[in-house]
Amino acid sequence: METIVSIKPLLAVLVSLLVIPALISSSDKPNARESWTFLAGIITFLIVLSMLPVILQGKQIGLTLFEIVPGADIAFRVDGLGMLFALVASSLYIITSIYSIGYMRGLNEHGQTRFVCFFALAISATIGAAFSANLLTLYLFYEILSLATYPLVAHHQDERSKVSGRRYLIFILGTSIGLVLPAMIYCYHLTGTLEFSTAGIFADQLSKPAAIVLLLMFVFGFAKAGIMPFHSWLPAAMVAPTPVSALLHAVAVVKVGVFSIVRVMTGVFGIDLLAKYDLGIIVMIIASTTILLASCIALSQDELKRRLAYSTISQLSYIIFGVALLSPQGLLGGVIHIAMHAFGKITLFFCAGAIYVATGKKYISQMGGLGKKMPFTFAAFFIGSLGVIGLPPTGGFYSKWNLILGTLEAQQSIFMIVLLVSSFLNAFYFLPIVYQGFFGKSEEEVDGVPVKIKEANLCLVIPLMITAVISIVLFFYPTIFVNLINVGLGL
Amino acid sequence: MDNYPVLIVVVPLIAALLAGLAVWVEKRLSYPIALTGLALSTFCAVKVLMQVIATGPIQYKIAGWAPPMGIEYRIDLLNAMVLVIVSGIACLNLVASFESVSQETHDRTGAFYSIYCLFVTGLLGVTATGDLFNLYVLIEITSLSSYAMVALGDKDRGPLASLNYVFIGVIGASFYLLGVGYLYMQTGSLNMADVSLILAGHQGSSTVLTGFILCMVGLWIKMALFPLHVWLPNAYSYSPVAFSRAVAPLMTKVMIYVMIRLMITVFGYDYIFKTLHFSDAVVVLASIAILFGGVMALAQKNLKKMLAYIIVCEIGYMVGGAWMGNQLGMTGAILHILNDALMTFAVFLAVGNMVYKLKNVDLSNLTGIFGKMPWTMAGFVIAAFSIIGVPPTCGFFSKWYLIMAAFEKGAYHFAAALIISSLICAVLFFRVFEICFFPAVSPDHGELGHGESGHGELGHGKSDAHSPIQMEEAPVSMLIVSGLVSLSLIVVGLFSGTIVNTIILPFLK
Amino acid sequence: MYWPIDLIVLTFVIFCAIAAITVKDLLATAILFGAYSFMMCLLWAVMGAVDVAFTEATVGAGVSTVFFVAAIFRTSRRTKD
Amino acid sequence: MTDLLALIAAKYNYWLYVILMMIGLYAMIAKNNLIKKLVGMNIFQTAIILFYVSIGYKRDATLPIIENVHGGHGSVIHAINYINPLPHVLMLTAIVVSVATFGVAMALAVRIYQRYQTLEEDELRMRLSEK
Amino acid sequence: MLLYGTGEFPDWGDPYSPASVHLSNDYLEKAFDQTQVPNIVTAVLADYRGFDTMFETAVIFTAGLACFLLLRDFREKEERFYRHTATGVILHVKDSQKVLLVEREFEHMDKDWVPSDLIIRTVCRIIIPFIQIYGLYVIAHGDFSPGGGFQGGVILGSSLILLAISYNLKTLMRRVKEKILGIYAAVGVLIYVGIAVICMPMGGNFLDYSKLAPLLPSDPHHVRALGMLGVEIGVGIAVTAVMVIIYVNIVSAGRHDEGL
Repeated sequence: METIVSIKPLLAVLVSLLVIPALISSSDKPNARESWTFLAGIITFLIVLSMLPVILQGKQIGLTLFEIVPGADIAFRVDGLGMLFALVASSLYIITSIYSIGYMRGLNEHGQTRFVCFFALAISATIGAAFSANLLTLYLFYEILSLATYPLVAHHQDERSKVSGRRYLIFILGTSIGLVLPAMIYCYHLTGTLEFSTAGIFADQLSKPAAIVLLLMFVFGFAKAGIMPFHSWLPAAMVAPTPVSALLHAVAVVKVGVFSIVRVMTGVFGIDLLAKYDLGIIVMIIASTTILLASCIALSQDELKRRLAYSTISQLSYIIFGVALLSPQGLLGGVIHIAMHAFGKITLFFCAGAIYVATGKKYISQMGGLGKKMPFTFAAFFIGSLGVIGLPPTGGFYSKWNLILGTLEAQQSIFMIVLLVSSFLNAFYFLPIVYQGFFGKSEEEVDGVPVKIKEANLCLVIPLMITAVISIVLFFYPTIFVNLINVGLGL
Repeated sequence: MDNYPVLIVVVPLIAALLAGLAVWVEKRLSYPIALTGLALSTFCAVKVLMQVIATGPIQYKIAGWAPPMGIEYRIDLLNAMVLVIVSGIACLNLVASFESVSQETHDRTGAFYSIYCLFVTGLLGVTATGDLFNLYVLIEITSLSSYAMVALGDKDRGPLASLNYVFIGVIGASFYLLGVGYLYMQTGSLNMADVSLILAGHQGSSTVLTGFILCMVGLWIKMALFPLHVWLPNAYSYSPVAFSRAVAPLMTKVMIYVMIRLMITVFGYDYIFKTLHFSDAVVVLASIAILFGGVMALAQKNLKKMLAYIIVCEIGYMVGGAWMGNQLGMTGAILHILNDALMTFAVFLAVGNMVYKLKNVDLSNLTGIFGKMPWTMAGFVIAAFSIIGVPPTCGFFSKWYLIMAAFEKGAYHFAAALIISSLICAVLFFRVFEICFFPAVSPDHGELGHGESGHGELGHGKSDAHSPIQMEEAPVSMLIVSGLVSLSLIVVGLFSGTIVNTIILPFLK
Repeated sequence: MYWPIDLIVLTFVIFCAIAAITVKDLLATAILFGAYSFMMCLLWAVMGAVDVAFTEATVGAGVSTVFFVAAIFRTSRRTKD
Repeated sequence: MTDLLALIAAKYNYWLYVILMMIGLYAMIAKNNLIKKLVGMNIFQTAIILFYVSIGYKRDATLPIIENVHGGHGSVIHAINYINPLPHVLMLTAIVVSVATFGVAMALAVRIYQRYQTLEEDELRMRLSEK
Repeated sequence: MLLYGTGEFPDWGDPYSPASVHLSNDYLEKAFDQTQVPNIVTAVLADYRGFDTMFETAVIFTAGLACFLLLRDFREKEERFYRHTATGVILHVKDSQKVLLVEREFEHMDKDWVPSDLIIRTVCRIIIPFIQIYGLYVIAHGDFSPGGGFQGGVILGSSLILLAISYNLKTLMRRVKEKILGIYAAVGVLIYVGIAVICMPMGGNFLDYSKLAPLLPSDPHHVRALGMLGVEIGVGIAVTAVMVIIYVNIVSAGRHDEGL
């Protein structure tokens, strides 16, 4: 698989980094600022897009920046997997930036400049993580992302955000320094390299117990993936403004965590090694417990965003689960779920934000009858929840379907049950909201009088419509992603 | 003109004397004199480094006597690097500390500059010299000047801290002197190279062993390795900022350099790691030092004290690395000399600016200064990340080497200590950030303080023009320096591979 | 060099040292300390280190004792041990 | 036993310097009064100086000052007849350093006394704690 | 442990112990021919290891500077005592602002003033010059007999201190201004460093006296001796000044007005 040296990956990372000075200098002219953000988003997306055909031809794009230690330098390499992730992230970045304009202005939050700056930083870190060629680079961007997200999580600067910001840091930094770093250095110590390769970097230095320990260190270490018991930062982080929760905590941050785990399993250990020591089963058990528990907890949450957060946790574990199946179908389903879930879940978050902006309501129990007020929002919410549950006609179905096939393929039919059960759970905690929204009675509503439509402002509604539509489209045309995954994992 | 090696040391000395004259003749002259002196010596140091990289070690016979009769300077890659670090940091610090000095030592600034130059002279001489006794004399110059400057700081605690420092410092220096005496007794020479030649003959001798232990203990006292660290926190936290900014990065690092120099050049690997068998014990000691420093730092209420304890913990890193007994460890230790000097300097610069504004840097006193002094905090945050060991700042990479070394040696306790300590540092600094980020009163001036924090290169006055509290930043000279140093942290981090390949590995070969 | 003299001087040195750190009056300490350094310098003279002895005589027995007295004049001669 | 005596006789002033050093160290650690500590410090240093001088000593040799200066340069000099000068040189420097340190320490003591009106460590600690 | 270390020492005074064989012989045998200085200690001190000595002087300078920094304060004392020279009436001025009209009839005096003893004064007046001459001799003659810049300097300094003790501090300070002392201290070291530095443009290494030959009106053999002499003088000046500075600052706690 030949590699083309090109500066594009670097550019993709730098664009949103370089826009930050512009943002700051135009901090007192909001429109200029937002247009800068928007521009950055577009350019990033275009650059990523421009690399797409090359990748689809099964080539790779590589770029080495600094040589730190032999075998572990700061380098980019774009392959199918990274491409997929970068594509999702950058495209959603544009949409979110529109959305956040509406949101932030709608609530006229303070410190918007800081907000957009760190948003841009986080995005560039995400892209960097997607394109990183070895574990060191991945770790680097992972850390930058964690640090850049802190001020976003603690945006409100009140007691609550302080507490949750602290928890966020303790979980993320603690695990990454305490578990990932030593694991990574130990790998380097054993093999002398950290380059990702589909064959894995361990020839045969690794005994089974050591492999288990390392794998667990990685899986738990990338706590952004929200594997239990390192999940509780995510609900806490929901105090952040909704765009943050939407893009970062449904797409960028958490997916970076998952993405890192996928990378490690496929690129560092390699499918064969995992299969040889059948480590997949361990990860699967962990993942499926997370799936079930998180879904159950989600049922009991009344605050909408927290419920979404818990569902996110369980959905993330689907991805890991899929990869852990180690069967082509499973891999396909898992990885593509990155994209599918991203679109579905971001729609849901957008809706939550829109409802909050329009009516100031956070709790599900208050949302009776809102559907009549805000039909578009709730329609989108419906579609999004379908996507997350995994029912046609949404992309979510595609990934779930592949996962189930994967379980059959790997003769793990017990776990199929897990999937089905959790899907039911998902249905249980999403559909009632929609039902209430459309058919339930809200307190201020009087019989007979038709409720007049009072949507949130356009900047909020349009993005969520778009994402909803996309997640439907993905049901019919998942091919691009499929191809990307196939070239990425050499399936 | 091949006199650069000695000029590095002599120019600051002359500057010190002239500044001392200026105290009596024309007070205002002493600052520029000192500044030019240090700048010149930095220039010489850089020249020497270039030359050494180009054409191998330089040997300079003072008074033209061939060693071992006379004293010689032997500059190889290692101490060329340290020379550049020391002179550069000293010079930058002088640039930064014009205001704060005149703020802290009112009517005797001239004398302060003079003694500061003497201090730097001592450090440079220690680094450059190739003669055991000359080393002792220069250590004494350094110590004397630092006693004086420590005492100048806090009106109440300063003198007391300084006097304790005197006692312990004298014990340390005397132990070193005694060790040199034992060596001299066995070898009859004082020149490092010569001694090491002769020592090759007396591996098992108890006298040499005693001398070795004495030298090491003396140096450990001077560098405040864990059980012998008691003097350091008070001495550093009660001294005037302009001085603690210089002493915190330089003093301990230079002592570590001396230790490495003795280990490699004088006694040699074989003696230490083959003949003697307590290197593991030292590594254990180092790990204890790391943990202890971290824990003590957690307990502190005052920012300067906290940093002082962090220095104790950093010393543990380097000693452990040096005694690991493998090339990786030594590489890590040497790289960490550079990185730690830089990052400690950066952090203390930031603290200096805070002190300049707030006088008292108890943690409780720092609420919401992200808004007031964004530049400063930008520098502070980057330095903090580097100390925690977040890539791509340089702290990460030396830690990387050290942990690698620990794995290779199988000294897992050391690796664990490193990891834990960086966790502790993370907790520490994020506690500080929290205090600084969350405003005490109005919820509206955390503004762009954190705005730069993630990426120091863009601090911006305009950035929080719309925040109600206008920023009250330290003087520009301080800001520029701290910005520069913080950037250098990242740059050095990214190029640490090159540094290792061009300077450290060739030296260790 | 006759070892009796040497021995006597040595004993004196140790005696002075111990006395200097045990007496309860700092002024006495100062004087004993001067005596101590003088004995020391005698010892060195015996060992043939004339320069060192000379220096010690001027410094140890002379100037530092004066500093000592001066400091005591400025502080107090009281001590607990 | 006899050989032990011989050992002691051969090295007695090395032993002496150790004893002195211990005295000094004891004073620096155990004494309560700062000035006493200073005295201990000086004893400590002189002990080391004594050690060096003893290194330099040679039996039946004379001072390191060349006689018959006017015997012209040709006159050969037998090192065996002269005491080793190098330790003396070092010790001159050491003495100077010690007196310098002593002076500074004294100045510090005066400063402390000005501030706290006492030189006893425990009292100082009391003052600090009550503030 | 130290005793354990002594275990393997060569016997005390053994002329063949490595310490006294390896290097010292070179010094002993070559020094005189190379430097024309019979006192080998001085030769080694000021020439072979002149670099050490330079820094040793720097240490002294540092000490003086340190004492100045630590103790000196320029504030006026609040309360002053004046004594009417004619009658001997002592009056006590509480605040420093007030100035006496007829300064010359009163003399500013110490709090614990005692009529000083005539004998001491006269004796000191007599012996101080001799002490000073002796100090100068020691400095100048360091090459041939024990002694040298440092010892001589100390002696000179102590003579001045003696002056202060026998009369009182103000007498000394009237004779020797603080400014002068400070300048001397610096200049003394500068002489040393200067001599050392001059050698470099003369084509030699740092401190290489032999290269000074063209500058000095004497046969090249004695150049080194002369160089050392110059150096010693520098040391002497510096040490003298610093000793006095330290003493004055300590005894008067930095006020320079009263004290022993």
